[in-house]
Amino acid sequence: MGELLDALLRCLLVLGAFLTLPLLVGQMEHKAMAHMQSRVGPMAAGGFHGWAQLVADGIKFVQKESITPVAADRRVFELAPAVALVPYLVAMLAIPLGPFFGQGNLIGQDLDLGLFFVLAAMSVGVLGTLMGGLGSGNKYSYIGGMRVAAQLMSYELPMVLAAASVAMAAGTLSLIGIADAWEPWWLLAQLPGLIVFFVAGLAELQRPPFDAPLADAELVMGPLTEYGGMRFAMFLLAEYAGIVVLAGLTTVLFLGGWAGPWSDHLGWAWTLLKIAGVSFLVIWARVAYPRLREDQVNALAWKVLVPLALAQVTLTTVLVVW
Amino acid sequence: MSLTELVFLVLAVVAAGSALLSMTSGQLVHSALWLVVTLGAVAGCFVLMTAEFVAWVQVLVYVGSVVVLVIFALMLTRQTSATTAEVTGNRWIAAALGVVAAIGLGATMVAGFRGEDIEGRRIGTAGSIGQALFTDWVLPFEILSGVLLAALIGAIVISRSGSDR
Amino acid sequence: MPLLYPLLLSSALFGIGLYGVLARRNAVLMLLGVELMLNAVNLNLVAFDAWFADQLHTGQVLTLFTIAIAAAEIGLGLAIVLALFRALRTVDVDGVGR
Amino acid sequence: MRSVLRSHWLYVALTAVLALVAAIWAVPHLSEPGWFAYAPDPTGFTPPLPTLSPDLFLFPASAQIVLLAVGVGLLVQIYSTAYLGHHQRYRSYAMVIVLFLVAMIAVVGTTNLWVLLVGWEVMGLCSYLLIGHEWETGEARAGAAKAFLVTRIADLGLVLAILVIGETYGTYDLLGAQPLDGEAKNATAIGLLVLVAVVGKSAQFPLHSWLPDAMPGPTPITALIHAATMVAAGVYLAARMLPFYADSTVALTAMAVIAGITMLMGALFALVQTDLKRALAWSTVSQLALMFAAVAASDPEAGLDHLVAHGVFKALLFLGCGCLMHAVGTSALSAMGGMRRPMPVTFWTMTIGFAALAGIVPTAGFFTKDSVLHALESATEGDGALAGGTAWALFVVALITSLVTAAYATRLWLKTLLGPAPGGLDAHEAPLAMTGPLVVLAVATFAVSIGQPFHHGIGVVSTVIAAAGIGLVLLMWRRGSSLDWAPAPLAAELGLDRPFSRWVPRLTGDVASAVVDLDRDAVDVYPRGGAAAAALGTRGLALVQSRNVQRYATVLAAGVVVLVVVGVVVS
Repeated sequence: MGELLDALLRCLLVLGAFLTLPLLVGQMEHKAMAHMQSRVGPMAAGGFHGWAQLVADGIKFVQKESITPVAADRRVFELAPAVALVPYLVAMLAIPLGPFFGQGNLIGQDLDLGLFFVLAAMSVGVLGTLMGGLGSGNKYSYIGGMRVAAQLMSYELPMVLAAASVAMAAGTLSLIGIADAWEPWWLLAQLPGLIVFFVAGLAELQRPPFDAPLADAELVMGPLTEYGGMRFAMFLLAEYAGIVVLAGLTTVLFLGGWAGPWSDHLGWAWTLLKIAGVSFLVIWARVAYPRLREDQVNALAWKVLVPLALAQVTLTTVLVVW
Repeated sequence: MSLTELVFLVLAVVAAGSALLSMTSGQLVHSALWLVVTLGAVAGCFVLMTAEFVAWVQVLVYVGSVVVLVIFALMLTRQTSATTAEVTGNRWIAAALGVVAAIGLGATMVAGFRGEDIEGRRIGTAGSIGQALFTDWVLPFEILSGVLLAALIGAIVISRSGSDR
Repeated sequence: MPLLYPLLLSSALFGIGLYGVLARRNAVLMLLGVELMLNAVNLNLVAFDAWFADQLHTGQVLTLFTIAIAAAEIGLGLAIVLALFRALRTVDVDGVGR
Repeated sequence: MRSVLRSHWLYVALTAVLALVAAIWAVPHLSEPGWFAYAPDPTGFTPPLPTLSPDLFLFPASAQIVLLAVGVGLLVQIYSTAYLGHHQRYRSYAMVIVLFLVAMIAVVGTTNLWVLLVGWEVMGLCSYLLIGHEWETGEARAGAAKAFLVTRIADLGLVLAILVIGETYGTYDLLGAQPLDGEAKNATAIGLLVLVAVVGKSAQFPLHSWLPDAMPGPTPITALIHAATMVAAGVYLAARMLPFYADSTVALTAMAVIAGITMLMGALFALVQTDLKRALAWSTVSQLALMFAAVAASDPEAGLDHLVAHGVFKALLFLGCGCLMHAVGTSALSAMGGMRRPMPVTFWTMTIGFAALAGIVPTAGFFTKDSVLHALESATEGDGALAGGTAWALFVVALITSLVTAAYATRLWLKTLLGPAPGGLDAHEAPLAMTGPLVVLAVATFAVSIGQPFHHGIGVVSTVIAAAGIGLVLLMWRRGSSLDWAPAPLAAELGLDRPFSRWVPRLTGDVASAVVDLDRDAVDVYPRGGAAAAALGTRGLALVQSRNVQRYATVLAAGVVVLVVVGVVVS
């Protein structure tokens, strides 16, 4: 009975994190972007610096009518947001937050193959955007969908390779194991892997500057063109959840997770802090860099990231064997 | 009937049904998406059969790469005139052959392995699989890398020769 | 769990995949049929691996090999299909013959 | 170099060299004793296979013939420079004459039967080429083809004769195959085959009709080939081969019958012709038959003597005819007459020629015909292979032929050289290159008679007969007859040409169309059926080869299923 309760509690906790963390990231994006662009951003909703802006947005989305275009492939169209969202929820299950006041590791489910699990879940998640592009019955969406597919195929490889490098160094695929095995000098040894992983993750999430598939100026949001209301909100949520998952993975794999002072008790806080920092980097990248052209996207993947990742794997191999 | 068996049967029905839908669906994209369901269900079966590592590899490679690749190919080769049927004229022969093959194989299996049970004594973890892979199976592994390289070069050559024209 | 369950599922998948390979007009769908058949084989391998519980994990390792080869096969196959499409503007298998 | 090649005299010189060599070789043999006077070498090596070594051997008679051939050939070559020098294909014409002479020498001089056959065939080829020299006219083409085809029948006889001789005597050498002590073997077979050969070559009944039809050839060629040499080669062969079949009554009787029929028929046809060349051609046929009569009477020497004499005066007549044609432009009798004044040389030489043809003392024609008649008269005693009755009949026919010969010779003489000249005719003498040979031949007509035997009784009889013939015609001429009599059957040459001109072509055509039909409807069934079967099979295979991968895969899968089922059932 205690076990079942434990599992239920963990699930609830993950669900709570899933519902709150992306909102926090979204709010941070609003405010950070605004200040970077010398404006104040949302101020009205909720009073203090517009803290309830995203809640208000959510209420607005819920109120909106969900429209399905006539030309759309109805089932695919309607299923796409869920396919985009759910895998990140599942992925979050396996991402550890670290020791919680000496009460053991705060994690949904510790898996022997945690890294694989998360990567697999993320790779399923991108299918959602693809389905949106295919099912909308809109040529902008179609082109956007094709760009998504090309981008996913290109960036999956360097991302997995970079993750594999860390797994090799740690000698395990368990995320907790990797974070435990982390040592500070990995920051230097795994730096190329860190960069590759982060950049490839950005591309997988189609975050700027890799948002050529969405490209609101030319493709009118690409696969998301026809979506409105709650379904669009789910896509948005999936995007921010994706940022959280990416930031969490980056933290656990490359930044030592809960490594820090008093980590036995405050490990979870360290992890959250690092996740916030990485998320801020993601937002910063959006503001700082212009959108890459489609050919630049693929060139970056195949000509820079893949060789870099392979070099990282080689280096790690040498280090591990030595 | 244990919980594992029940889940397995459900997954099996899902896998077979979605496979059938995938192969008979009139819309190409639906076929690919039904295939995703089939592959996912098969991955679930793998998990139930103590092959966790294989399961996640299946999801990662098939769902993450192969299906995306297939969908990409489908999008690239979308035909403007959809006048032709999606199945050929010999569909009934094909169906008969498929049924015969399935029944024949099934009958063979039933004849040969009735009453056997999977006990799940050895879990296929990353460690055990890796141990096997890089000790006893290292030579096939290396050969496979050669095969993959050949396939990679072949795919590049075929694509290039097409685009040069 | 009875060994027959995965084996029968594998038979069914193989039959369905065979039908797809033989009956689908679109070359990409033919490749999907092949993938389905390969998956049937994988299912068998994994099932027998679990049944034998042998030290080498023969079935699971072979399954990994199969998956790798399947990925190579689909990559090459799609390259051919795309070349075909570029040349003939069709991926109908029986349209190619005409 | 081109101008030299173009020069007519180059070919004359070539022929002269050939003639000189032949003469140096042949003249010493003239005085050698005997006819076939040689001893076969019993130890002689006989090769198992036919050889083509030209073992040359001459005896007096063949030496005569060689000299006749090269002499007439040289004269014809000279004559042709004027007569045909303008012709654009003169070069090939002249070279063919040279080739012909070489072949003739080969036939006469060799003892190897296969070399003889080759020479014989080459002569036939030359004859074909020269008859068809004016191949622009259909007449020449038809005549050439006819001559070629008819003489091929004869050649078949010769080939078979050679094979029979080779099989019988174990050698293909004339000397080695000479029957010893008169023990001739297979005499009748050899004799009849040789008869076939010479009948075709020498235009005897029933293969006679090609010779008159060969007249479209250039007149000098007619003189050379179709009067003096080639057709004479048939007589020569018959005489040369006589030892092989001298014992065969059948062969000799057949030859006698053919000779009898031919000589009278040829003379009668010659009597009614309205064309000088054609008349002379029939005359040749008749005279050749006379020579065969001598051979049949087992006196080949007389036949060959007459051959030489006839060669000389008939060449003279034909060349003279050429001069007349040169003057009048045609060989029709109606266009000629009154030639004495405008063409004196031609007139006098041709008169000598006609006299020789009619058999008047002292021309060579008289003496040699005298010898032939003597031989026939001797044969009537019946001590040879020829039966006495047959010899009698032949003798009588020969006498009648003499009468008719004298008559037609006179007629031709009167019609062509005397009589009124047709209006508008501006005849003039031929150039020296043409009249020269005439004079030489006219002299030779007398010269050949030197040393010829003379038989009193027969000589008187034949002179009387000839005089009767001449007188008869002269009488009618005096009475104002135009001498143009032509009973219908004779004018139509008894329709003897019909088998060749009508039946054979029609039969050949019918057979050919039958063969074509057979080939198309019966033989072609197999290839066509094969093709249809292959097409059917191909179509079936094409169904399988649908270029549809899935159909292949389906067949493959079905095959696997069948194999598995069979395997299960069997096991």
